Amino acid sequence: MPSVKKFLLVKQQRLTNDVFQMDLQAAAPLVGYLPGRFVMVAIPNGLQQLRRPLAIAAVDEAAGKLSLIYRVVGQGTAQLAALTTGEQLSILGALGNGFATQKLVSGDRVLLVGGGTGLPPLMYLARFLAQKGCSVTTMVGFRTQTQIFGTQVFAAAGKLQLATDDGSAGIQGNVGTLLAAFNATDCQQVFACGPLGLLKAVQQRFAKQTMPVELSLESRMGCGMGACAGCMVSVGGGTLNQHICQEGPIFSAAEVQL
Amino acid sequence: MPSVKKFLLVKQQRLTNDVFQMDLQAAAPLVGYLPGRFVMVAIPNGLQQLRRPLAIAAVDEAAGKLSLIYRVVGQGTAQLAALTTGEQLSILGALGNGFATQKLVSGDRVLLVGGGTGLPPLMYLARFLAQKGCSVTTMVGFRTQTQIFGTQVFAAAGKLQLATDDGSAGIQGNVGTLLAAFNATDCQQVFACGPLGLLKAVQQRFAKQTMPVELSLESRMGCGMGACAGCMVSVGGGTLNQHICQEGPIFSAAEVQL
Amino acid sequence: MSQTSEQRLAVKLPGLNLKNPVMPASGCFAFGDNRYAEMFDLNQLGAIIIKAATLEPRVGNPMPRIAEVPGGVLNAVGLQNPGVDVILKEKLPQLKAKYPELPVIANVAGTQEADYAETARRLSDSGMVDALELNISCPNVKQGGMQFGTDPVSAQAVTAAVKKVSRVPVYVKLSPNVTDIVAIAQAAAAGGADGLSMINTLLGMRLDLKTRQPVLANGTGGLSGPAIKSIAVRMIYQVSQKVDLPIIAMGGISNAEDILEMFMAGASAVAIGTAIFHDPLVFPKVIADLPQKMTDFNIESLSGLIAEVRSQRNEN
Amino acid sequence: MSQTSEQRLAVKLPGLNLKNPVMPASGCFAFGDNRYAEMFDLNQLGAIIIKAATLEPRVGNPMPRIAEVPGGVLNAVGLQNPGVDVILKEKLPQLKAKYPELPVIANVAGTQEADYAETARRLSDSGMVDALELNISCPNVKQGGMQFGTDPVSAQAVTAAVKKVSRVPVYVKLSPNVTDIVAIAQAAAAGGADGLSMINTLLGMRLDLKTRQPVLANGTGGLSGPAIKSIAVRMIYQVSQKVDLPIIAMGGISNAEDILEMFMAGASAVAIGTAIFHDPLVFPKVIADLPQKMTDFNIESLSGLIAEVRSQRNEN
Ligand SMILES: Cc1cc2nc3c(=O)[nH]c(=O)nc-3n(C[C@H](O)[C@H](O)[C@H](O)COP(=O)(O)OP(=O)(O)OC[C@H]3O[C@@H](n4cnc5c(N)ncnc54)[C@H](O)[C@@H]3O)c2cc1C
Ligand SMILES: Cc1cc2nc3c(=O)[nH]c(=O)nc-3n(C[C@H](O)[C@H](O)[C@H](O)COP(=O)(O)OP(=O)(O)OC[C@H]3O[C@@H](n4cnc5c(N)ncnc54)[C@H](O)[C@@H]3O)c2cc1C
Ligand SMILES: Cc1cc2nc3c(=O)[nH]c(=O)nc-3n(C[C@H](O)[C@H](O)[C@H](O)COP(=O)(O)O)c2cc1C
Ligand SMILES: Cc1cc2nc3c(=O)[nH]c(=O)nc-3n(C[C@H](O)[C@H](O)[C@H](O)COP(=O)(O)O)c2cc1C
Ligand code: FES
Ligand code: FES
Repeated sequence: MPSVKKFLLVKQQRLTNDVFQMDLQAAAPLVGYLPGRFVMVAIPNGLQQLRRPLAIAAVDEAAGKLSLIYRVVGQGTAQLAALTTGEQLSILGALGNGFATQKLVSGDRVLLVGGGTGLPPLMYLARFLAQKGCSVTTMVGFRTQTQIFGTQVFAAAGKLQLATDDGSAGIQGNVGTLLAAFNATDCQQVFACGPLGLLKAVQQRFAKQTMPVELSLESRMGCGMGACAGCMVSVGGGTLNQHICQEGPIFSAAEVQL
Repeated sequence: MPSVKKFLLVKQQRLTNDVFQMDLQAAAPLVGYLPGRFVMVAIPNGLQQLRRPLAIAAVDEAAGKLSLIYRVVGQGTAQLAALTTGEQLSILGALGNGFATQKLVSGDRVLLVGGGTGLPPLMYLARFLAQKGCSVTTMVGFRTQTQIFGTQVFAAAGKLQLATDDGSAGIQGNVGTLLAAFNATDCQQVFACGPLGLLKAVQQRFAKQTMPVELSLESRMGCGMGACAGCMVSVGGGTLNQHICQEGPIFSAAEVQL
Repeated sequence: MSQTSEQRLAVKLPGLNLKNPVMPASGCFAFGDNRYAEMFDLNQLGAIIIKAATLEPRVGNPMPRIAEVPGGVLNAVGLQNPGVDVILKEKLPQLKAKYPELPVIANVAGTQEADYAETARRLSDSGMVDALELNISCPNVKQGGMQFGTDPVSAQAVTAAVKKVSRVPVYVKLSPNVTDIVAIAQAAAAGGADGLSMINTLLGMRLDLKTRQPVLANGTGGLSGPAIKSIAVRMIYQVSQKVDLPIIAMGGISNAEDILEMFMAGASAVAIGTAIFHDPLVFPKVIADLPQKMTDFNIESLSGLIAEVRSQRNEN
Repeated sequence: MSQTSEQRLAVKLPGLNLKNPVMPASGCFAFGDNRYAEMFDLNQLGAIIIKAATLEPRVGNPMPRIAEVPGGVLNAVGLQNPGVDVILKEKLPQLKAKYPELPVIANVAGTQEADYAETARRLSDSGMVDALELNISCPNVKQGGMQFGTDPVSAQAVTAAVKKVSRVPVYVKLSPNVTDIVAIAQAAAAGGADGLSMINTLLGMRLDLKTRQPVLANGTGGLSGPAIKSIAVRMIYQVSQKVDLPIIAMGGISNAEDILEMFMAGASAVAIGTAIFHDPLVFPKVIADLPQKMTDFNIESLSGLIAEVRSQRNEN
């Protein structure tokens, strides 16, 4: 059941030039904050009518702690970045279906593929799966070295494969380069989150494989609650028949039309 | 010349249930902040398009210090009251003509008449005239004792005549009661600020007297700069021919049509 | 106050005997089958207005469908819905099963008079809806929708066609994108409308500076939210002066004061859309706030306020 | 970029050779005789649009004339002005004396065709104005004003009447309170307009919950500010697709991005009204910000952007 709660901003941290992390504290434990699910954050200013969807980057449900990692791209995220410790945020969550991790068991090999602001949910997922005992390989691509964030988390959770467009860190190339070199035969499940191009590359790369491949989608959202039909996507041959906010944001690569 | 400046909120103080005082600090000295003039305060929130007109309640021009006293009556003033020390305000000032005090000299007897949120400019004026050596009598009316603010200033500056509707402080009655009892023969100038009823009572009371009687008017304002024609008043037989924000807010009781 | 809290909030409109005047606006609450329904009991609502129904299923407009502008939201959903038959077979029975007492208003859209009438007939025959809201004001579809709502002749004709077949009262939902809202309201009245619903969204647009193209795939979208409230108040005020029909008011309502302002403008009930996106608990909140706000402004009951406002309007 | 900063901002419209496209909107800057002029040098402006002129002096509407709504402002000033003769004898000479190089657009209003024409004739004969802005869109006067702007026949007629007597180009200022903005724009074009100016304010209203009466003495008022920007963008986009005339855009502009959005919608110049009330230095600020923002969005020059946007519009 989603709920709307006040969270206290306990830490605001700049990870790169335009990526920030907010550590937040709720007054009570959190329930249902699973990897791949998201929250809708109200911009604390009368002008913005819509909440902003942000993935759960880290959570300690029992302690009521939540971390969000966001890139400043427009007016809403700019205002979030301007908040200082001690301010309060109204957050609606947790929403969406989350990654299907139920069938994974210790020892399973999984691949995570991410880029840009697709990384935050994968950071949570990597930690979550590592704790389950899965063997986690993560492929991440950045434009250049100064844009890197989150890689310690992936390295700590398993194997990290890093690419930068300019070769300033990791191999020169992008996630596509890494995917081409990947041996898919011994991998139980794939999870991807990032720009449309990345999702398409993942969908294509594993089109002939049989393991589940899960893609986390983005959309402009009105409600985040399945009420406004603002976020539809075509799944399983239907046309705009599912809500990214409700049946998603995670869809099977075999089913979803990108 | 008006200017728009950032002021730091150094103190926010509750004077009565719904009246607050903000002490503000500018980075540079202030110029032209004379008694009866006002400022336009931007509400630090994207939703409010209009600045709020507030009278100068106290100022130390050289030190860049400004005090505003305001009643919470709507959304804008409610937001001002919610600000805490250390926040910044954008203030446009000083605006308007101010009280005509040029001809007053030490020893002159003056009467100040005020009520409600008309008191802040009179508090500044009382101090200003006392410093000039004038003999200052102030009449103020409140509904009841708990609403009283500013009276120490008037008492310190000269003589205070206080009325409350319920008699809980001063005499029972209102400013009209005090005005009726006032001996106008030996008074060089009268200044009034308050609700329309009070201004009308003052205008009427001194209609046959010859000393200057100055009334401070209020109006909803768009610009405060003589640009939008949002604040017109009829003066000297004309119809809506003067701007309260520019030729006012102080008008001669003999000339202005209330 | 001498009246009970329930009596103070109750309002009565054709076909609608409401314990309070507050309902979700069409398109902002699906068919009640959304996650807000997990957060509060929909039985608290005065009624529910469901998403537009059309004769055939509609997939709506391509993505993106939502954009933000200062003080408001642009949407170009385009009447996506599973079609009246699925609504009758699945959506409405589910809603009625969960909330048997909750009054339901079905929003009806179409591309021509005959669709409107047939959709309306099926809905009203079902026994599952208490009233119809005739959507002649959707700005997000190429055909039908707003075109009926911007021409008095068509507005009257489609209203009459629907009235002929409907067993339940018909509220005509007006578009604000017109020169003369009173003329359209009068046309709806002439067509036999039992009430009016106003306003739908204003046609707006936002461009993306990077692509130099509209943010919405559809190009234009409907503007809703606080930005349009003063326009809604004006139109409701104007219409209530000339047309005797009760009005369900919407457009930028986000708190109890806004609701009272709509009643003072001439409304008999209200709907809230966009505000729920910001505040998921806006419905229980405004319903709880209303009695105190009414006391603050010396309003004993909403039905009394309606009568007072209407009696003061000079019919001329 | 290969162009100088001046070349990048310069725009050319009939009668107006502007070093930048930014001007104060009519009614929000008086005749330049306001205190903003003490805070920055008006020579920085692309041009100035002065307050409406009518044949006879007008006292305007009673107070209060200004109210605030979310994201916008309602005004019901009602075209208060000292009349065209005083404007010609005092206001314009003062303005020209202080800023001899500043292009001036005079806003012309009236109650009937003959007034409009006579006021326009006197202004254009004076040699003190570079263009006229024909205000057929003021929502705050009982007669004239908006009524000309909501009916294509009247719009064309009054435009033609003014064009016949004017020695300077005529920009017709359109009202957004219409069903079909393109029809009115086409009517203005048919009447011989040299350009369009859009949009004027939307008709709105706010009620005082204590008195239950409108906040504005006039009842209704014109809505301006950020709340109306998406409506302005939509209308400018629609009109620029069908009508070849250059457009001076206004409605909710408050920063350099908003200006670029208007150009992408089809504008050739812009005016700012309400935003100055919040930010007295908005004019020097946006003019200073424009070059960097243009670079950010790969715009070499505004004249190039205008040409590009216009060439992409399918004339159909
Ligand atoms: C399920 C989900 C999870 C997300 N998780 C993250 C995350 O963890 N970190 C992160 O940095 N970003 C994430 N995003 C993207 C993030 O929501 C947008 O970057 C953000 O909303 C932009 O807001 P703004 O006000 O700065 O931009 P503006 O452009 O001013 O926003 C205007 C409107 O468009 C919407 N919008 C703009 N860009 C996007 C976008 N890319 N996706 C969705 N809506 C958008 C905004 O929500 C808002 O309603 C996620 C999106 C979704 C759908
Ligand atoms: C020259 C001048 C000096 C003033 N000095 C003081 C002062 O020192 N202390 C004080 O408490 N009040 C003063 N006022 C009144 C003060 O401006 C209003 O109480 C305040 O603007 C209300 O704002 P709000 O947002 O709380 O109310 P809202 O009702 O939300 O405001 C909506 C709009 O109406 C305007 N408005 C509402 N009430 C008034 C009013 N009475 N006068 C003018 N505009 C109004 C607001 O400025 C705003 O534009 C003064 C007014 C003027 C004209
Ligand atoms: C996302 C969205 C979808 C809508 N869909 C419909 C619809 O299907 N039928 C309809 O009559 N109105 C529809 N509307 C308009 C609303 O019912 C309402 O008239 C309008 O949004 C103004 O109210 P608000 O400002 O409270 O949102 C929709 C509005 C939004 C924001
Ligand atoms: C206080 C005020 C007075 C106005 N007076 C006039 C006027 O005299 N003539 C006119 O054509 N438009 C007038 N307008 C409309 C503006 O010129 C402009 O079209 C409108 O406000 C939209 O721009 P904005 O959102 O930047 O304010 C006035 C607007 C305001 C706010
Ligand atoms: S965002 Fe509203 S239905 Fe998904
Ligand atoms: S408030 Fe604008 S002219 Fe006085």
